[in-house]
Amino acid sequence: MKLFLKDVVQSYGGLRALDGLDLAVEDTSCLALIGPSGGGKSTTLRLLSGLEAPTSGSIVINGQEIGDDTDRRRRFRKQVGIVFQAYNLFPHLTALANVALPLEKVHGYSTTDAILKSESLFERFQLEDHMMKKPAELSGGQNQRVAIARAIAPDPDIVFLDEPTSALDPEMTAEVLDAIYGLIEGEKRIVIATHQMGFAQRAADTVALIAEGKLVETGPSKQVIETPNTPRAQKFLEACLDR
Amino acid sequence: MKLFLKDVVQSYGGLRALDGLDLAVEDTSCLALIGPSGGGKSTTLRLLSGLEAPTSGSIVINGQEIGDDTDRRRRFRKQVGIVFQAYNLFPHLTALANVALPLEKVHGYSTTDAILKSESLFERFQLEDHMMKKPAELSGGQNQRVAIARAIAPDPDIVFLDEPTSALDPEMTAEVLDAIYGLIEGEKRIVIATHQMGFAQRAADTVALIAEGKLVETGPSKQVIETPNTPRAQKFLEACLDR
Amino acid sequence: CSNKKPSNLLIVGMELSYPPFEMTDEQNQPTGISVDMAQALSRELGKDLRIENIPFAGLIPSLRTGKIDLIISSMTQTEERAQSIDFSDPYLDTGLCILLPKASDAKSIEDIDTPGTTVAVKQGTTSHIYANQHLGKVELLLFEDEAAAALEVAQGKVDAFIYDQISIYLNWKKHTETTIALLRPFNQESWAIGVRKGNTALLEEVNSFLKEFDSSGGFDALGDKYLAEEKRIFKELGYPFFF
Amino acid sequence: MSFNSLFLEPRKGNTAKNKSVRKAVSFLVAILTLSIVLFASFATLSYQWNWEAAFRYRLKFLDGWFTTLKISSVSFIFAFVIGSLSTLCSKSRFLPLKYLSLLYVELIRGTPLLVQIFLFYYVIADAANVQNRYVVGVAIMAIFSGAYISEILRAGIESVGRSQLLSAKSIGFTEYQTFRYVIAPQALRSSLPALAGQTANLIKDSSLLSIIAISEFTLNAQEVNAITYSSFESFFPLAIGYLIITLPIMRLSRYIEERLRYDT
Amino acid sequence: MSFNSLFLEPRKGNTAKNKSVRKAVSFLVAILTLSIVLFASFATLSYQWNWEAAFRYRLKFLDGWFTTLKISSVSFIFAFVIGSLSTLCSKSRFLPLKYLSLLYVELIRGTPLLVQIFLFYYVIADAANVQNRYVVGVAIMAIFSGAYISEILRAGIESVGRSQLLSAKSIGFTEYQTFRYVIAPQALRSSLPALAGQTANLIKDSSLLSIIAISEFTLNAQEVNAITYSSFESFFPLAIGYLIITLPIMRLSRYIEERLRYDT
Ligand SMILES: Nc1ncnc2c1ncn2[C@@H]1O[C@H](COP(=O)(O)OP(=O)(O)OP(=O)(O)O)[C@@H](O)[C@H]1O
Ligand SMILES: Nc1ncnc2c1ncn2[C@@H]1O[C@H](COP(=O)(O)OP(=O)(O)OP(=O)(O)O)[C@@H](O)[C@H]1O
Ligand SMILES: [Mg+2]
Ligand SMILES: [Mg+2]
Repeated sequence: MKLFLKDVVQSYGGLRALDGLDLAVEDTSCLALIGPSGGGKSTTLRLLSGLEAPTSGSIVINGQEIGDDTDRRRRFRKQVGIVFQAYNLFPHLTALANVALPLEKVHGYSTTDAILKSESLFERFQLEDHMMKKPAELSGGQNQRVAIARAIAPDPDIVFLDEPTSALDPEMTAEVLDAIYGLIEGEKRIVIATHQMGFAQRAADTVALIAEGKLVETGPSKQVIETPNTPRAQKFLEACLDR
Repeated sequence: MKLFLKDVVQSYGGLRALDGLDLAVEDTSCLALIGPSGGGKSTTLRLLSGLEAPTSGSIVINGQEIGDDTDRRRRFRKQVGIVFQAYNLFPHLTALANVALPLEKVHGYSTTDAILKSESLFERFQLEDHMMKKPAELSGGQNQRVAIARAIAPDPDIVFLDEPTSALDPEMTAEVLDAIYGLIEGEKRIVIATHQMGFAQRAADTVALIAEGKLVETGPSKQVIETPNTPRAQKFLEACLDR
Repeated sequence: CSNKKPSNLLIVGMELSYPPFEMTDEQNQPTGISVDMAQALSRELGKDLRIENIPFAGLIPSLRTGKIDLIISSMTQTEERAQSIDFSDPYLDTGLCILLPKASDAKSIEDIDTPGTTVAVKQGTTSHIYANQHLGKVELLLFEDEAAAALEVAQGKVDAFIYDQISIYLNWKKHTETTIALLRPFNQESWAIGVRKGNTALLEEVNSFLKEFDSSGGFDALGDKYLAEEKRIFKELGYPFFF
Repeated sequence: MSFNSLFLEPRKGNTAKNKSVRKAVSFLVAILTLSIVLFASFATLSYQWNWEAAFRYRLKFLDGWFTTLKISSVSFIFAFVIGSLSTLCSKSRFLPLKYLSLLYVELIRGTPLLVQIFLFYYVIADAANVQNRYVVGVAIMAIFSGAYISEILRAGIESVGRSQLLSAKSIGFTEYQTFRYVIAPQALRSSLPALAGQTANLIKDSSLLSIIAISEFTLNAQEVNAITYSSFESFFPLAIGYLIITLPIMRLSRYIEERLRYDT
Repeated sequence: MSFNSLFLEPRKGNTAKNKSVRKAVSFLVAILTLSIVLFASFATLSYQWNWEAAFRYRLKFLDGWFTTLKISSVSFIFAFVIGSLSTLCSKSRFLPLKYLSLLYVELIRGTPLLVQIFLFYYVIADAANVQNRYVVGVAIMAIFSGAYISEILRAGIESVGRSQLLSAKSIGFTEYQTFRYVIAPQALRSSLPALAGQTANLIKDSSLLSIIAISEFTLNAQEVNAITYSSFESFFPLAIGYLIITLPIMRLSRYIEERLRYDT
């Protein structure tokens, strides 16, 4: 996957969540966005996945401009899967329906196939017993797993994951890591925002550190995490418990 | 702090989130609850903090029964601080008001004092620029930091933290660790549910592993995390990325 | 209930929307023939007068529950009404007339009483009662608002509107281009003052007042004051006039 | 049985067996209280009841009742369609449409139905050469109620959080699908109480159609009242007749509301 | 200027300068459309206008208008109090109180105001020896509207998520504080559109008080109509008179709604 962001600005009211972000990645299977809280990771993911249009600047993925044009963004979104930091499941639907509904309505599965496919994912993430619960009745990690299942169920070309393991225990984190490897093997491409450096290093081949709405450093994951070049990156990674 | 849970059951509809939990901790400054997602950590915290009454069983903290009696639970809750896994900030109030309002209304601060105290906490957690935003306008980590500030602002005797660093970067996680040390020094007591074993080991002196609504293993944190005794605990901790 | 108010007060109920008998002037004060009558009566009885403006349907209940002492509201004496209240001696003779669309060739009430004809009446009035008893073949439409009934005739939506003489005349004047009026009454009826059953003392006082008022030319004076034009026109056309 | 066990609702989770007994007893107490007030009041009135006269006109009541039922149910369907369309227009980016919908909602909600009926029947319908008063009556009630429903639905739609819309976008839903599967079910759930209230209002407001001589329930009751001079004897059947229609609607709405409840 | 730039709402973030021009032009287009329909209809009617007669009775209109304003504003205050109390009772654990509130809401919402006015004025107020018809009128309107407001507030309260209540508990709020600082602001925000609608209804429904001889706006207009034989000439001022009261309320409600908007 080729990513190219040039002078991207995203303003919310007076605040510039992204303040001239430049990022060029030539070829990556899995890119990890790391950086301090409030730095702009989630905002970057929303722009890359075409959910929002940037206030200014250009975003090109695999040669395709994900710009101002609403229709192009909508077509692009059908090929991607997204896990939100706050999960954003539909509160009025059961966990199962949350996953099966898009399969049926957007990707043309028959109802039976949609449910079968969803069920196999629920099994994989050990959610068999919780399929019929509404999101408000699920634990934090269960919600997160449903969100991951919803995102990867339609076999999207690119998956955007916003802190997908923040509520998961080590066992389940390993399971998600496995799922990511599986996706990469299947020629899918992945962008993750994460605070877990160990997870970032294992999952991603490339890392980009974003702080205060700007790119601080980018490069191969091992290099950036273990031997960062810039002082800002060094300071950030010093505190890591799990490096 | 002395904790004593005997045969605690908590049912939601047909499901037993806690299925006869027994836990006795003689003396701890900081107890960490770990375990697989959906195991019952958040439920245990809700019971310990007096937010819910258990379906059956008895819960004693420092010799005080936190039982069926609504009034006793309410009195108890005034002395504790709670950080929810989903933050649960009030969406109609600014970040500042979320922290200052309980200080003013519950703990008798003057409006000025409440705001001053809140502001100093916002500074500590690097939120100075975000005090006037509503929760929906904050990043995941910013929300989490506001929730932590809200919980510790009134200097409660016991603080219950449900995965308080899940959305925080390493730098901020270290800051929260510092805050916890500060609380312990000030004779406060803490219970944390967490998936980050490194964090658990550094913050807590005692660890309890809860799975499928039952206690699996408990003991000093270093011992349980590094050399667990039971097979279930060994299996769970094997997968840790950051041990 | 009737002894709850000072005994030197005479409360008369009327619906102030029946010009020129009961209406209000530009200053929103009650005026009209019945109002003058009531004033003369109260002078005669040596009581203060209060006029209550009550919709026609509310008059009899008000009298029966003692909220008013008398009804002077162009009320026709009927057998049914006489079962609920007592009537004084009649003070005015009139009859029902017909308003027709311009194109109509009906000449009398008999021409109208044919199948398929729609006839408008004002609900609850003697026109309503007459139609119920004598017009068996027509389709009856009930109106609360006489202006609406007149409009229906003007727009050709109904075939006839039956109401008392003066109203038909005045409505015809409003729609001279679209309607014609048959102003010779086809039945005889008379108006009387309503008194609560059992209140025979007042009934006798009212009757003696009416006798004296008539013999002293009071009614003729009222006719000249309020109905000068109508009196003249009716005389020209050879129709009987009220007083 | 103690006072508590009879009159206090058991706490959540407490599966007291006499739950339905409690409910029944308490309900009876409530009804009794109300009845006593009414009876005491009537007792002081020394009113001469005359039920026979009212009973003679039972067919008239029935006729009116059915007319009201028919008119209001047909009106409701159209009102819902009009209301939905207006809500849609109010969300349109084509400004004249948006403002037309705004004007519609505000003018209709802001002015008396009486005036609207008059204007619509004697002016607009007359110009359009629609003569059937029942057709016009249904049209007016639909237009009138539609404005209220439009506002109710708008509020319902706006109560759906932005994160839900983002989520719908993220799974590739089209705007229609987002509406159908995300907005509509949540908006409907939150609009249900207001919708039920509006339906009850529609049924009762249809009584104003008597001004254009539609012989609906209220008009017929008032007619009986006018003929027999027995106000209360015609107003009690009136109240009960309306309750027979409105009560099931309100109960149904509460039931569905309960069924569709979910937490956010 | 192109069609698009005139009539299409600019996308979010687009800070087009001619925003207010667009709004004004589109609003005019909407108003014009409406006016044309009305004028065309009246043109076919060949109605003999008689504005002078109506104008002579301007004091009567004004009197009635003020009466309506006074009665409905006082009623609204009481209705809000009654509605809030009833909502509170409906959440009570003391079952007879709960069912009394339920009965109140359902009986009042389910039966016509006309019947209630009749019953209340001629029976209950009479028994209680309250003779002032304005006092009784205000009481009836407050009781009637209170039932609707109660249901609106109930729905608003129930729209506040369970997690909010847990959160309020966790910071040690008493039940009153939870209500005051958490439930009330959120419930009020979500009830606002329905409350505004109900207020408009209260103002318009107060016209039924004419049955107990309160000379309010509608009655006075109808009297002018009857006296001067000029229906439309009295109904237009009527519509405008009500709009003068209801429009600001609806606009204000939308404004506050916009101001209090927050995402969940
Ligand atoms: N309101 C509810 N209704 C039904 N089931 C519930 C409800 N709340 C919790 N549960 C279930 O109870 C079990 C324990 O949930 P709990 O939130 O305590 O887990 P947890 O250990 O905190 O998990 P996580 O690490 O994922 O947050 C889960 O299986 C969950 O689905
Ligand atoms: N809707 C909004 N309105 C105002 N400010 C916003 C809004 N959304 C985001 N922001 C601000 O933009 C900045 C970047 O937010 P973003 O969510 O991208 O951070 P992040 O890197 O994902 O942080 P975290 O690790 O805490 O999730 C933050 O300061 C945040 O407060
Ligand atoms: Mg984020
Ligand atoms: Mg949890």
